[in-house]
Amino acid sequence: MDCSLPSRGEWHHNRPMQELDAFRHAVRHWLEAHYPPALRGAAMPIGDLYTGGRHPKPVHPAQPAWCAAMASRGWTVPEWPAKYGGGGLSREQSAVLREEMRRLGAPTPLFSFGISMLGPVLLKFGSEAQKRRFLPEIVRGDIRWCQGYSEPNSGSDLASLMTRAEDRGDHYLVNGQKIWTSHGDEADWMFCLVRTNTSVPKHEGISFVLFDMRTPGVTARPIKLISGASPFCEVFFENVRVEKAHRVGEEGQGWAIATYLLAHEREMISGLGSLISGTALAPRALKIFGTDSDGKLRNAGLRHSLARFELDSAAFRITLAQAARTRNAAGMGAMASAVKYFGTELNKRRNELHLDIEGANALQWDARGPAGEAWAADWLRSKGNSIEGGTSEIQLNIIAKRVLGL
Amino acid sequence: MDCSLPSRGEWHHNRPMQELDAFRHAVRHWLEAHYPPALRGAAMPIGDLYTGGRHPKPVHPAQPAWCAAMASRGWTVPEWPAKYGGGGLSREQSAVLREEMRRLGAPTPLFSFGISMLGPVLLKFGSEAQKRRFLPEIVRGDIRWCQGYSEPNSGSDLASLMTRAEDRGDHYLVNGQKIWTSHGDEADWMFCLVRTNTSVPKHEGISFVLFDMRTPGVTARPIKLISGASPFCEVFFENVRVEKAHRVGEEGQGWAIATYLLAHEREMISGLGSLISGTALAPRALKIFGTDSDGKLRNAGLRHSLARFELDSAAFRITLAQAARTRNAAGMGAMASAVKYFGTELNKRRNELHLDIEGANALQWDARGPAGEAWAADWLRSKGNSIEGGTSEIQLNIIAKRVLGL
Amino acid sequence: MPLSLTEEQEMLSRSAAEFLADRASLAQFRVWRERTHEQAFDPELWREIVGMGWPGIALSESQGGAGLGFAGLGIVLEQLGRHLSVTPMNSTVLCAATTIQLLGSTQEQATLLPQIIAGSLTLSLAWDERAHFDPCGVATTARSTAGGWLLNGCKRGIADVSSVDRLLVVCRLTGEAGDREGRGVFIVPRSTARLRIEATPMVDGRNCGEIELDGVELGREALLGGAAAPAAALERLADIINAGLAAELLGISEEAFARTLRYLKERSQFGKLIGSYQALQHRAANWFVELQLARSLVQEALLALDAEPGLALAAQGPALASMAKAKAAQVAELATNEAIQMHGGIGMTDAHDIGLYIKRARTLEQAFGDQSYHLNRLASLEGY
Amino acid sequence: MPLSLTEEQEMLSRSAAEFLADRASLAQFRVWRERTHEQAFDPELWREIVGMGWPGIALSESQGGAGLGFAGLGIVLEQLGRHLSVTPMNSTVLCAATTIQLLGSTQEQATLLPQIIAGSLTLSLAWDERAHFDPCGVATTARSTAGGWLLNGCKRGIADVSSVDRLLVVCRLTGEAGDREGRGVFIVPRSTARLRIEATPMVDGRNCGEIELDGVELGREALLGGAAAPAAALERLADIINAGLAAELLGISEEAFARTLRYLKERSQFGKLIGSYQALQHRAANWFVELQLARSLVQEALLALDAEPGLALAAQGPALASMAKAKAAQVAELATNEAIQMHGGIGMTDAHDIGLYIKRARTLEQAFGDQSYHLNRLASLEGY
Repeated sequence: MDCSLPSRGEWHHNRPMQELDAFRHAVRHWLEAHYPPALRGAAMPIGDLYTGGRHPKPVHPAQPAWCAAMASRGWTVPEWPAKYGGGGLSREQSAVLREEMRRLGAPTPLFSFGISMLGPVLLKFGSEAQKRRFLPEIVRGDIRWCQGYSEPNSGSDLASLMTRAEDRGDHYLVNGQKIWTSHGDEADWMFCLVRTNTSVPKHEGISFVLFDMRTPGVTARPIKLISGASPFCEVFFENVRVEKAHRVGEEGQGWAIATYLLAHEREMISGLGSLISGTALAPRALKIFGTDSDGKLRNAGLRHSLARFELDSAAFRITLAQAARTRNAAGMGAMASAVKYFGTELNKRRNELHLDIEGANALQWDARGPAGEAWAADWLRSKGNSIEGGTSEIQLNIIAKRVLGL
Repeated sequence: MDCSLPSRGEWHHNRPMQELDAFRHAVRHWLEAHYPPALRGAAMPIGDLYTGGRHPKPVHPAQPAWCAAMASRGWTVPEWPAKYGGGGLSREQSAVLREEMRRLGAPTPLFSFGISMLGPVLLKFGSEAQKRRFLPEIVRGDIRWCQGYSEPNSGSDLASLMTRAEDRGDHYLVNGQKIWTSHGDEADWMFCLVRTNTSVPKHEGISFVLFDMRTPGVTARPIKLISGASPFCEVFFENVRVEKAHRVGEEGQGWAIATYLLAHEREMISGLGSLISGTALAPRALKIFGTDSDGKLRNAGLRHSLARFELDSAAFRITLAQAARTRNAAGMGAMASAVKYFGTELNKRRNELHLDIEGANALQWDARGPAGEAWAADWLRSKGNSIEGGTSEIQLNIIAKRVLGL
Repeated sequence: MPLSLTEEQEMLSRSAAEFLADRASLAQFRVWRERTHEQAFDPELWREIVGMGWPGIALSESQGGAGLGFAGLGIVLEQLGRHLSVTPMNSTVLCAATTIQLLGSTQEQATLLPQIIAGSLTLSLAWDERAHFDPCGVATTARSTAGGWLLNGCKRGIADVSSVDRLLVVCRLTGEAGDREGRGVFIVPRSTARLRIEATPMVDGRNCGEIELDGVELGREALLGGAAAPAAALERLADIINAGLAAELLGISEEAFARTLRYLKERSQFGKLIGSYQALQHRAANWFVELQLARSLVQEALLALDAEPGLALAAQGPALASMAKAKAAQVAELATNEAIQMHGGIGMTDAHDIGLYIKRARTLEQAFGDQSYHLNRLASLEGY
Repeated sequence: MPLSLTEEQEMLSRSAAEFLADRASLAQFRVWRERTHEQAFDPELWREIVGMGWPGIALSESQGGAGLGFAGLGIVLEQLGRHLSVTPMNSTVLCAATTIQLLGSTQEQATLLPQIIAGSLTLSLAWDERAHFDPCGVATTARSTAGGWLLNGCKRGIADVSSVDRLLVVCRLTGEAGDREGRGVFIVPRSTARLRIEATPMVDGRNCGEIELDGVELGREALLGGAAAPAAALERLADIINAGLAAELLGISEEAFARTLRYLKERSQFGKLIGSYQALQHRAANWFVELQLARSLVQEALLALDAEPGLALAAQGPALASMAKAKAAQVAELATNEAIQMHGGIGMTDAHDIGLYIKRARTLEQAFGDQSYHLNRLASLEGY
């Protein structure tokens, strides 16, 4: 047994970055030239990011120009191949770009399911024709995509989906219904799981298809949530014609594609960091309860809960950062479920704690926080975090089975 | 629909007790004459109660006399039939006796598995000969009984027990092993579940037998717990001869008897009230942390946890009292599991809270509280509460299945 | 297992449940919440409730009531919680009638209580001034003038404010905000000059608003009981209100549980009923146990508040009231969160009823002190 | 997934694990705990550890150490936690060497640290005087006399007190108990006159005792650094110790988890492995997640304490140290309780190893501040 101590070596995880300095310099220069002055200093919560599409609704007027500038260099998707419009950057260069954007406070120029979900699928499973057609549109944000996965009787048990795609030679005829389609009423195209074969086990009869939401027979109906907002839709299909050329991968390969996407959760994970954002709690608590003669928050029970929450938030942020550093390593799948589970539960806790602080004021239907946050609506919306994108129960199942081997 | 209000009537649950007054008077008189002065005012934790047996070890010298006096009237088991030595009291009279004992601070004169477990079984399933032989011994505390149920591979899944009882005509030959036998090294006789038939489903091949612990082939070996104490034994059987006359009920009826006993949990439930006793927490906390200028406990987080604990303790005590009032009603089985589950979890919480208060002092192996409590040992022992007598998991299963119908 | 101990109580519970299921169900709530900005409750429904004698349920027979005590009132409030019924039982009966009962002179009681019982008078109690309950933190002043009283200040969190006939306003007669002594309760008709009333729509679909008293002039008789209210009477008032709110919270938790349990037996995923999954079974079983505990405390608190003053149980009233409210609120939080989570996506939709309970639960918790407030009070009552 | 970020750290972790499994396993602990009254640790084992260079692991190369920082020391402490190994790494290295490093003069460091590295000197830090950590609550006095110092007072909770060569005693030079300033650390050999040492057996099978200083006379050189210790240096000392204890707690939680996970895959009830029951699966999965979170905080705290003073990460050291200790203690409570519960009856027996972890976990939590202490400190550091 070798019990000697290791030499100092590369003990800390800071990697030498000298070779990237030239790149960093160029990026910084370009960003300073192209990042619109109008966007500087504006708070940009995740819901205000630019989503593109045929009928874009920018929250800030300068967003489309910022997106177009970044897209012209492929930097809306820095690591995608240049031949499909991507930035063609290495992982290290991409990290430099993100760092430089953060330095300027520049938000993501384009936030879309096309980038985070469909793109990776097309890159891996798409035909060359599909890549050439759809990827550049995604890079530029011309087309806004939505996801047709869940159905009323297939939530956690997604593979039991029943939307039928009947073979009609060169096309399918699709009938059925999807639910929980994010922004289904605003999206331009859908990537969708459909059942192309009912005579094989449920996981094997599913295919992954793409179609325009304007295709006759497609109807999207917004679902009103308890928070009052309608971010999701039910989408109905009545004899919808889908070209076979728009099927990604082989017939019956849909489940493998969906599973691949779930594992390719990098974007989702970095998105989770924003989950636990919102009204900063301690300053509000101090404002409302004041301090005692020792300078301690006057509500002692709340002080204790706040400290516990802060500690868990810090643990969560650090875990996320570490996960991002090791994102391509083997343990990543486990971390995705762990992070999804804990982050969403933490955000629910954050919102309940916020209610404890604001009291009845946060229960006014129209209550607004100092930065314009919709207090009651945000609290109610948070309850869905541990349901959408795989319930907490499903995440715990995944951890137990795939990570712990139970 | 009748929507009128009910008349005042018997709105509260206090029952008129006039008819019991004469009985109460006589009881009070007798108790004052016979309750030993030496026992008055002595604290009597559950572990110090008199347990009888061939070689009794009274903690207080006056205990045997107190037991004998009560047994002479059958009041060690007030509601058992007089012809087997019991008190022959009605439920109301029995309640009066308990109240009068409580008024004097008189402890239970005899605490035994004979009373709480075997007696009810014999009364329901025993032959007349068995009743006449064993019940009076139990009433007087002549014989101390232990329970042979669990086996190393049959804990929660009790019905999978493997201790074999081979049919040898007028007797069985028993081979196997029991575990978690409370005071198996001090008890005189055992009531025991054995497998008399291996060719039928597991629940159907079990019988309920009685034998003397001095029978050749019986060996009891104490199990040392993490708390340092050894309240349980492993008991080994090597060709132990058990008379068929000492089988209770029919061959194969053992599981039904065991189940009956689990449902007959009245004593167990009232015993649970003592679960959450021990060092009073708030006075200790005040002594150790002191108060601030507002008179509040200086450790605010602890203050909050204490209040939550007190609230749950009160809820538990009230629930127990209500359960005792409705003990023969239908809902009782559910309450037994609910009360066992919550009471044991609560006691674990109580002990952790106590550690938080005493700090490192309670972690000295020999630490003693003001009333002689063994702090560290009690804390460690509490961890077993939610395991013995049916784990918390089993109680939750029972509630889910039998009460909630899941 | 509803909040009842005797056959009579069970009968009351059953008849209340039947009436509300028929006349004040969730479907009716959904219709009502669209209109609630203008009117706090449906006067037709209220007339029927008055016809059943509910406003006098806790009052003694000599006061024209049914003599069923707060235990009786609690049973009805629990059912109002289960059905999310919108009525002024909370504002007018639990809060206002109790205030009059505790603080009013014999004369005032004889005048006002029969009007409440007859349904001809609705009231609401205006106590809070900030986002959190602070019973002594009354800064609204009542100054004695030649002709009577002059009131200045703001009040908020006033239930049913858009519809009640009069307001009972807690004011400061002497001392300053934070003092236990020196508070008095004034009866202020809604049409009073210099009284501004503003209703705020709340998440629970009710309105619960603010008033501003900008030099409101009242006659000498406007002060309930003719003098400052004894601090102990105001504490008892808050205790009774909190025990009542705890009963309504309990009803919410029980209904959320019953509906979720039903859903667990209906909904399948992966080819099995979701209620057959052990992880959900254990959570449901724990929830059931917590419900029992909350019920025990609510029941005991109501009995203690009904108990004769000399009895040991009565002395525990304050601690039990805070325990009941804190526990009922904690269990309601558990219940309403678990209800949505176990329903999954459908539980997040406005169209499904299960999402309505969480909204009402939190407004009830916040009224007259949340968990944190009552745990703090409990610790103080117990001397630590 | 052990507490390591780089390949070198993983190598250190692996080699420490291998060594301890061979030389300081639970079986060896069981033998040792019977004798621990007299001697706090096995000198033979300690010699071997010294041979591997662990006492100097956190010290810089210029001080004769390995220069692996507190992150390196944490990796070893984590493994000591996993194996419940009894060594003076905690008393002599984590506490005492760090004290000397932070407070000692160049001369003292040059004299004492090499002795520690060489294994010829063991020490323990005597700071606490009551049952709970209270860093400023030092009442033990050191009065300056003609020839040196006169010490009076009592100290408790001193690790390995029955065996160490010298004690580092925190005394009050000026002011009174509770003051941040005016504390100094004295080096007191165990053979000093008027020093009474009493070892107390603890639940974790170690000893951890008290000393009484009844007019102990020391030379002028006995005061470490020759002056009162800066309050900030004492705070940093406690931070480092707490981060180290958190690493040991993490090791306990991880080992309890690993063993329980194994048991879930071995033990059957009702014809199925108990690990196939979903309720236990979900609890195990949640436990796994909590372990990850604790690991993140412990790792970050150690990195922050190693960071160059000017860096942003270094400024977060105090908050991270308290977060790491509080979280590690909370997770260890979860882990050790769940470990026993999931093992069932066998987990309650002294013969089974799983019951040993809970005992060590609680003594580590209590040393230098429990969860409550560190949450309170965190809130104060964050200004609320």
